[in-house]
Amino acid sequence: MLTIRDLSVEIRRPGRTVRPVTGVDLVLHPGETLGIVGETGSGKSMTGLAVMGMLPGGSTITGGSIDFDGTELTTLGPAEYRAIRGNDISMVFQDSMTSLNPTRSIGDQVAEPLILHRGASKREARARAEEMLALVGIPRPSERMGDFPHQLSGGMRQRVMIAMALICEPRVLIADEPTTALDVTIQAEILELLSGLKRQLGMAMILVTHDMGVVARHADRVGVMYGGRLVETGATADLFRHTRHQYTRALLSSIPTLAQDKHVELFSIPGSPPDPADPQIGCRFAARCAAATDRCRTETPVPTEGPGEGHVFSCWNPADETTLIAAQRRFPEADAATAAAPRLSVVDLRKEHPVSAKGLFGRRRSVKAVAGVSFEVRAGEAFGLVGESGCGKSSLGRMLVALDQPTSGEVLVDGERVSGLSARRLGPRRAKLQMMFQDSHASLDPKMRIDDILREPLVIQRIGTPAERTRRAVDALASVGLGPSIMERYPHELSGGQRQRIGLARALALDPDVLVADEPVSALDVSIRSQVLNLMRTIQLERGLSSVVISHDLAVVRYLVDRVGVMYLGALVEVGATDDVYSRPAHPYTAGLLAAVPVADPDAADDPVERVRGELPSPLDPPSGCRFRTRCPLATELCAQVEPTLEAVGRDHDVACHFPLQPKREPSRHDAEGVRA
Amino acid sequence: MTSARAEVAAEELPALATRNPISRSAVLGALWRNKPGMAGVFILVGLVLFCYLGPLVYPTNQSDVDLLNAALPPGEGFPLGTDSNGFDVLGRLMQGGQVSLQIGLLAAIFATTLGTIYGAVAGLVGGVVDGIMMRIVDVLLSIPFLFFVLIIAARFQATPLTLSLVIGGFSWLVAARLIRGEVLSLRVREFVSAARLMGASNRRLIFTHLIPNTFGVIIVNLTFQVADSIIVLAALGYLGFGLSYPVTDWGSQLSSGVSFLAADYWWMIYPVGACIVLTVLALNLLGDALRDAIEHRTV
Amino acid sequence: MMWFVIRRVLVSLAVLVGISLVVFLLLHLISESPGRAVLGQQASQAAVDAFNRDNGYDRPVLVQYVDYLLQLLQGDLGRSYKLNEEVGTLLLQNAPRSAMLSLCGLVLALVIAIPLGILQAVRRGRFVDRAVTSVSYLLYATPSFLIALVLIGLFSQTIPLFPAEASQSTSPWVVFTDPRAMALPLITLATTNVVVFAQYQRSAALEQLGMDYIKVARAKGASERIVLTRHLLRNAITPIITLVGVLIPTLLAGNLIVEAVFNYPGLGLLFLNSLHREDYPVLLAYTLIGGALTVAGNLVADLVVARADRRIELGA
Amino acid sequence: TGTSAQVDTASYDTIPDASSSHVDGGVVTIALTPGLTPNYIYPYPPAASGGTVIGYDLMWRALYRTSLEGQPFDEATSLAEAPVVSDDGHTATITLKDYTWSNGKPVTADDVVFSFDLLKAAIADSPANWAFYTPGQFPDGVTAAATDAHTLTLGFETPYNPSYLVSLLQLLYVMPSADWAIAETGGPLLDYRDPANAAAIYHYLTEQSADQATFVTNPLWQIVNGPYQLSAFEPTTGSFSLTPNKEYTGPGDATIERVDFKAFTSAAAIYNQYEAGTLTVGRLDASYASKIDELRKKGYNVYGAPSPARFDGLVINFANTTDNFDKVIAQPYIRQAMQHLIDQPGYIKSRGVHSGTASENYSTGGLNSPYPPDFGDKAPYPFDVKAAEKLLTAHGWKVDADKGTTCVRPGTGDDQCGDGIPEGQKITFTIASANEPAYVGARDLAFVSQLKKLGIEAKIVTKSLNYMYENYGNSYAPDNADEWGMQDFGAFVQTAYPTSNNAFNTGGSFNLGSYSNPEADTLIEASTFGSDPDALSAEVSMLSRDLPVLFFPTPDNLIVWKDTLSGPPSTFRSLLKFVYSPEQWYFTEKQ
Ligand SMILES: Nc1ncnc2c1ncn2[C@@H]1O[C@H](COP(=O)(O)OP(=O)(O)OP(=O)(O)O)[C@@H](O)[C@H]1O
Ligand SMILES: Nc1ncnc2c1ncn2[C@@H]1O[C@H](COP(=O)(O)OP(=O)(O)OP(=O)(O)O)[C@@H](O)[C@H]1O
Ligand SMILES: [Mg+2]
Ligand SMILES: [Mg+2]
Repeated sequence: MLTIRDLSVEIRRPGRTVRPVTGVDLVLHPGETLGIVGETGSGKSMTGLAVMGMLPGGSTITGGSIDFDGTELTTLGPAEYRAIRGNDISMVFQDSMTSLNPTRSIGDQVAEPLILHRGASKREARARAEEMLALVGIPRPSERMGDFPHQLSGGMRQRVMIAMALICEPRVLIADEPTTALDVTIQAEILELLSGLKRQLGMAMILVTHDMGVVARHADRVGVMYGGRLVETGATADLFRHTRHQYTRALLSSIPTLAQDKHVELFSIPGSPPDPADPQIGCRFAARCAAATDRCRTETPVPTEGPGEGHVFSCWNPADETTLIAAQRRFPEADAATAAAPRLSVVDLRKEHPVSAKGLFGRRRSVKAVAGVSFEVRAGEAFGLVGESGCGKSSLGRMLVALDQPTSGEVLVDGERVSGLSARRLGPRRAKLQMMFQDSHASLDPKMRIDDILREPLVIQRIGTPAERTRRAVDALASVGLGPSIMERYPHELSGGQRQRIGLARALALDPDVLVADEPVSALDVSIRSQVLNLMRTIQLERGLSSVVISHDLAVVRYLVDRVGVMYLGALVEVGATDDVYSRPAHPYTAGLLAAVPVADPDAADDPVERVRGELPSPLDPPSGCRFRTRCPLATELCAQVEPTLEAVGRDHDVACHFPLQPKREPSRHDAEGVRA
Repeated sequence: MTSARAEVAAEELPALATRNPISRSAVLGALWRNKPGMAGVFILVGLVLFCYLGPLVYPTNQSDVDLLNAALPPGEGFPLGTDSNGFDVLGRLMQGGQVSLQIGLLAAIFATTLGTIYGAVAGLVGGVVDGIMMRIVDVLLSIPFLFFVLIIAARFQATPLTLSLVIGGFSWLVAARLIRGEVLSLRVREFVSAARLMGASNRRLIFTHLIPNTFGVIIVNLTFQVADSIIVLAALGYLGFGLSYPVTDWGSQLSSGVSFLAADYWWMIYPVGACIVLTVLALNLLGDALRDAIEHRTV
Repeated sequence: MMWFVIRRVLVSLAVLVGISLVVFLLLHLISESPGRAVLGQQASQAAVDAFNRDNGYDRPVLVQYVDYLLQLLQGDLGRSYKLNEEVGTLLLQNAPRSAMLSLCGLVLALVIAIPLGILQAVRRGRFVDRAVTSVSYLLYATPSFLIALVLIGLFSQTIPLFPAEASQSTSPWVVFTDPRAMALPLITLATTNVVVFAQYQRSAALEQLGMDYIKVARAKGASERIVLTRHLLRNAITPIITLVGVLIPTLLAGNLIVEAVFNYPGLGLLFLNSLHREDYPVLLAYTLIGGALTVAGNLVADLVVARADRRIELGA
Repeated sequence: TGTSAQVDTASYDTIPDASSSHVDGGVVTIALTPGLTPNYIYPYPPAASGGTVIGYDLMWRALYRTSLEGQPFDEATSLAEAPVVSDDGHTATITLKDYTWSNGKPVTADDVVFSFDLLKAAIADSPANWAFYTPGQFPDGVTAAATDAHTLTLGFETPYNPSYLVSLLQLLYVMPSADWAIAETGGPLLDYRDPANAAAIYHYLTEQSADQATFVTNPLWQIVNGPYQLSAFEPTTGSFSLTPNKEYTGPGDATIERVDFKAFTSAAAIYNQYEAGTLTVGRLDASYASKIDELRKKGYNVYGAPSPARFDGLVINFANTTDNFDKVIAQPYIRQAMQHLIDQPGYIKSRGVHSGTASENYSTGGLNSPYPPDFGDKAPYPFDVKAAEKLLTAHGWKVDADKGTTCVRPGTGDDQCGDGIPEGQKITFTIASANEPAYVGARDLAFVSQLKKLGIEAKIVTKSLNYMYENYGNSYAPDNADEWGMQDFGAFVQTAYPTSNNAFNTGGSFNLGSYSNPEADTLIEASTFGSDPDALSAEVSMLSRDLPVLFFPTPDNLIVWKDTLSGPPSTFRSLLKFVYSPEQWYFTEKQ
């Protein structure tokens, strides 16, 4: 249906020419889903935009052809192209916030393609738009037609985008990262919706994503892109099982999975992706490939037939079998739970963020970001916090290190209260609580050199002489695997992974007892992410500090922590040993979250029954009783009235649910301390 | 264990080093490549040389009124003619230029300093204090600035210093808002949280983290402020509230020229007009170029 | 929406009170003895003191301020003794002409600037854009009185097309009834404003053009015309509305200068003449009105924008 | 192209004779001077209104009317015959002519007494209510009584010089006692001779005059004794129209249908109207002097001359103690040296100052005065830098243009600096200069620049007239005496009898610079209260030599009127002093 042959795109910018796409061959058959995966900057979006004829200004198609059902698209005139766009070929973009016109109602926006292409009257178009909104799962579409984009949640907006793309029943849909900005639970729903609609409307789909798990589950065939080239393509199962290209194999190896062996170091691809402006000689991956030979560096690999049908790869030294790259190292076994006394205790912690009152004399309302959370972390233990976006993880994390003051409740470190104290009263205890931030860019002062950044904690705490401080900075760098040569640079001169390591080194400079890491790797690309994860784990084990890892990525949390807490709308719904919680989730929410995680394995069972449905309620007025009841398949009247408390369902495994998926242990003990003892 | 990892990291270095050159020279580099910006720099340098070195090359008597040679059109001995007091217009341009540039710069420095401190304090302290401080700015911003300056300039004798203070005293508001905005966005940045985590005091936050990071904005604002001050100064002069003998500035020169509009004494109007336009133009070009350069760098 | 409006109005009122305080303090600062100012140089000190006492100018500043506020609330802006007239009447007499001139200049500027700015954004980096930008830079650097003087030189002296002076008629409609006499003032006002608005419109449009919803509209197969008119325009124009509100002090100042250059009998000229007469009640009343206009303008602009752009409501 | 070359004074020094052709009707449009927009109607504006009165003396005539033809007053248009002063000078008897009010009632001696009493009431309210008032002088110590309907007797505690008396009575506007002696609208006639009643009447009338919107409709203001009544007034601009008073019996036929006075905001605006030919009569700003020929071609007559009884003086502050300025300036030779530095012919010629439209003047009496100084046209201290320098060096100063001139020989001897001037004393002071008209700033600047050449450092501060009026005058603002050394607010404009009473006598209420000289006091006393007709000349001569102020040239007033408008030349000459007589004008052809 859509055949791309040897497509190359060039973008001319003053002083440099970027080649984001080089010699890409792709075929899309009717009714199939073609997944395109690759790291950031690999040219996925450019390929999609080239098909749409919407390349950014200054870019030209320098070679190849795009054949859509017999029509050559690369040479099509603007008017004819417009007739195809939005009609025969549609596109869904990643960012649903800016992809909708803020000043027009969603009804108008969904109806627009019909008016443009089918000459439909306004009335007809709106009627059809309403049907379409219903089809993409927007409840009460007739009421929603007049809404403006800002009144919808992220998931809803993405649905509107889909309705808009599908209203003319196109034959090809290009979905460019349609779910990247969304929570796993919603991501699963949207992807499911897309697959369903695709079947229903009989169209073909190109699904662009950087998530191997997503393609594994949703694509019929997969194309892997690297540095502007398509390096491997084939049927999903075949490609995953008989991975040939060294890059694909490295990529798959570096993704932590829910079934990952925690004691084995993750594989990580060294270096960073190529600059699309650099001249392209040989295999683009050669610089980072362990198997690279001289030939790889000089000769561009030619496409080669792989084992399965339509499996093509471009690699001089293909990997021979399916096995992933063997991990080099095992982590030493930690001597589990020697210290009995908890180092960090959190007692009924609450945080409310006031928001401006609605109405003039209205009550000042507040977002209940954290609503009564209690847990403990022992010395040397790593504790994880997971949950959907907005459930209060970061708010909690900031209170743990006394960056924010709790509304009520307290945080104790070694039995001493650290919350609710002014910076002065906190004194030297301040240094014992450190944090690693999510955004490596924002967490380093752009005007400071690395050496100053690393010395700053010591300066502030008046530790050591200048010479000692420099020595300690060098040591800190070494401990995160960086050489001293980096000291004279500014943060923007470092890669994301390096910056994140500096952030970690700085947090460690004061030798903290407690380290909170808020989304430490979620801003990093897959290949870099594994480097940082490995490092964090090493440090944790070496230093024996108590750490709290916050992430919405369940696999990351599982890899890093011993115990995990699942948060929902400000409350802890399940706490327990990681393996226990992951293998035998007791809360329906935990189970749903786990079910929604896309696994980079085409054979993994997909159990849609357990998924969490619907949207997160507003934390301004959370539901009464059990907060999860509005989305829970098991909810009854009881759940609306009585708020469940944490009760044990196993050794070191508590859940707050009236109808846990695991049998409760009798007698129920609220006291987690007691349970573990 | 550290050595192996250090190697891995070291591999990443070369590629990245070329990608993002360092800060100050990067800004200057970007400025250098910005043609209009460089034009601005050249015009400015030219004007400064004209005003400050010009009198050495082309000395004129700017203190003795010459009744017989008043209001002469350009010609022998007076390349740009003379003004109504018989002062050589070309020489007067140089003298007035010095004063205009000095007042512009002084007013801008005054406004920017005041605005920066005010904005930084409001932004960092936040809460009610910020609310009150910013409402004050709102109030002052709502009052037509020129009206205020005129009333004050009419009431008190104008000297270069008072003019700078008056102009500066009313133009710090924009700077204050700008810096406050910057500080507001900076103070929730994670590096500020990180510094807090280490136990940094508010003072340290302001001086080592917040102010240096607003420096680009401050410089850009300063450049525009100089331009604006020169325009306001010219307007004041034009409306008759400029400086008086023996001091002069471009606006006052223009003002005295304008009273001879009916008599067609163009040389008293256009050359000094051109000087004002060129200066402001150059400063705006430079400011825009600096802003572009600074924004590019932080991307 | 209603609460948003009410809250916004209350904030505006607070700012207004602030303005009145500043203006009052300024009045106090620059003319310590109203009696002397009013009665003149020959009046005896006793007469001056009596005048101050009779009019309450010897009471504490705060009391006087409260009095002043109460007077303002009754619409009493004070009296210009120099002109033997209530200040309110004076302002009212002159306001229509100034308002007409300003509004026409503003509308003219917007009508030119909005399409121009959008055209520039669409043709970014091309000849039109560069040419307009260059001219804008030049004009932006030119004080408005200089623009006016050059216009007079060109179109009144070199090629005598228009008179060098604005119409002296007292009718507010002269802009329409005597366009020839009002051409130069209008062109001056429009030119200075077009420069600001067009460049602002350009960057506002550029920002919007970079948004994904424009990409989406194109992906729907919409033609450029539809993209611009149906999608871009409304989003790109709201910043201009806000800008107009924010720029009111500048517009008033521009008006003042244009009225001064072209000797157009409006508020600006009244202000300048009062300045020379040191007629402080008039000066400060107009300053106060200017502040109030700004506050009102910002309020209206915000409300209009809030209507156009529904997101604002959430942010409030 | 510099079009504005110098102007030849001779080109505008004549007025054409009255034309013999005469047509009835037509409207005369007169340009009001920019900045002087009328906003008050009661003939004596209270100080607080600072107002300019509408229609000058066209609606309410004063007892005597100013003449510019060398007479003490204009016989023809005055309401009374010349006063007959008793031998002891303590009484004057005045006989009124037969004039009527516009409502038909006769103008009587009571009306004059009424006017006199209201003037007293105004002054009792605040001395500032009458600009010409000096405590202890007219109307203090003066009584007015009506002997019969047509005879008025004035009594004086101290006799006044008869010429001075007439000039004072030129300021006494006669008002209708039979209609205005009320304290509320429709109220009963009050006995204005009772000061309390007079005060009430005064307050009522001034209050009525504060309501600009009712100037035309208020019946009070329609009762006039002059040739015109107000028919339209536009408060916004100050433009107004007058129509003839049918009952007026003075000279002139008032064939002009209507007189429109049009307000302007700039000299340029007025000039444009001449260009357009829409103005009948008006002034021409000196900056347009080069356009005189052009105006003639457009059908205008132009006449110019210095305003009578005016002199342009740089007021000296003898009480400024900053840097011993009072001691320095007290030395006559210093003042003489400074006067030598004022290049009057140069200022007149210079295109930067007067472009030729001014006349040299070195006396307080003004130009072409009936009371000329004894040195005639010969300047006592003409422009002469050498002479100035010599004066200084001869008195013990070391002249040094760069470092400043200093006193090297202190002492009181003839060749020494003078009393109170120490060795090393420099001469520094501040000149406050009015911000308009432009020639004021230009001439001050030129003067300062000359001073500098002799090492005298003067600093100019530009101030608005109002500021100077309010702050720079030792008689009413003594606290500011150290703030200014000299001030130039433009011109001294005096009554028809230009005595320096008030201005230069010790303790004079308008003696801004605290000038004090016993000889001057004696002479002023003589000219004011004596009966010697030559006393004033003596006073003028002495003052002009002693330099209580420094003298600048006096600018010429330029009058422009359509050459189709004619009338007695004196009625055009009187425009120099803003005295209008449109009732005596007529058009020579149909308009
Ligand atoms: N307008 C542009 N000008 C210059 N270079 C561009 C432009 N747009 C994209 N590029 C470059 O082209 C390359 C490919 O970009 P593309 O957006 O296709 O990547 P992608 O695979 O979609 O990445 P991501 O996962 O981040 O969306 C990138 O290196 C990018 O920097
Ligand atoms: N400063 C604040 N003011 C008001 N509301 C806030 C503030 N900070 C957080 N919130 C709200 O509190 C809730 C919890 O926020 P928090 O950032 O803790 O969530 P999170 O779990 O970290 O989400 P994410 O995964 O998106 O980072 C959210 O609804 C958020 O909008
Ligand atoms: Mg992309
Ligand atoms: Mg978070």
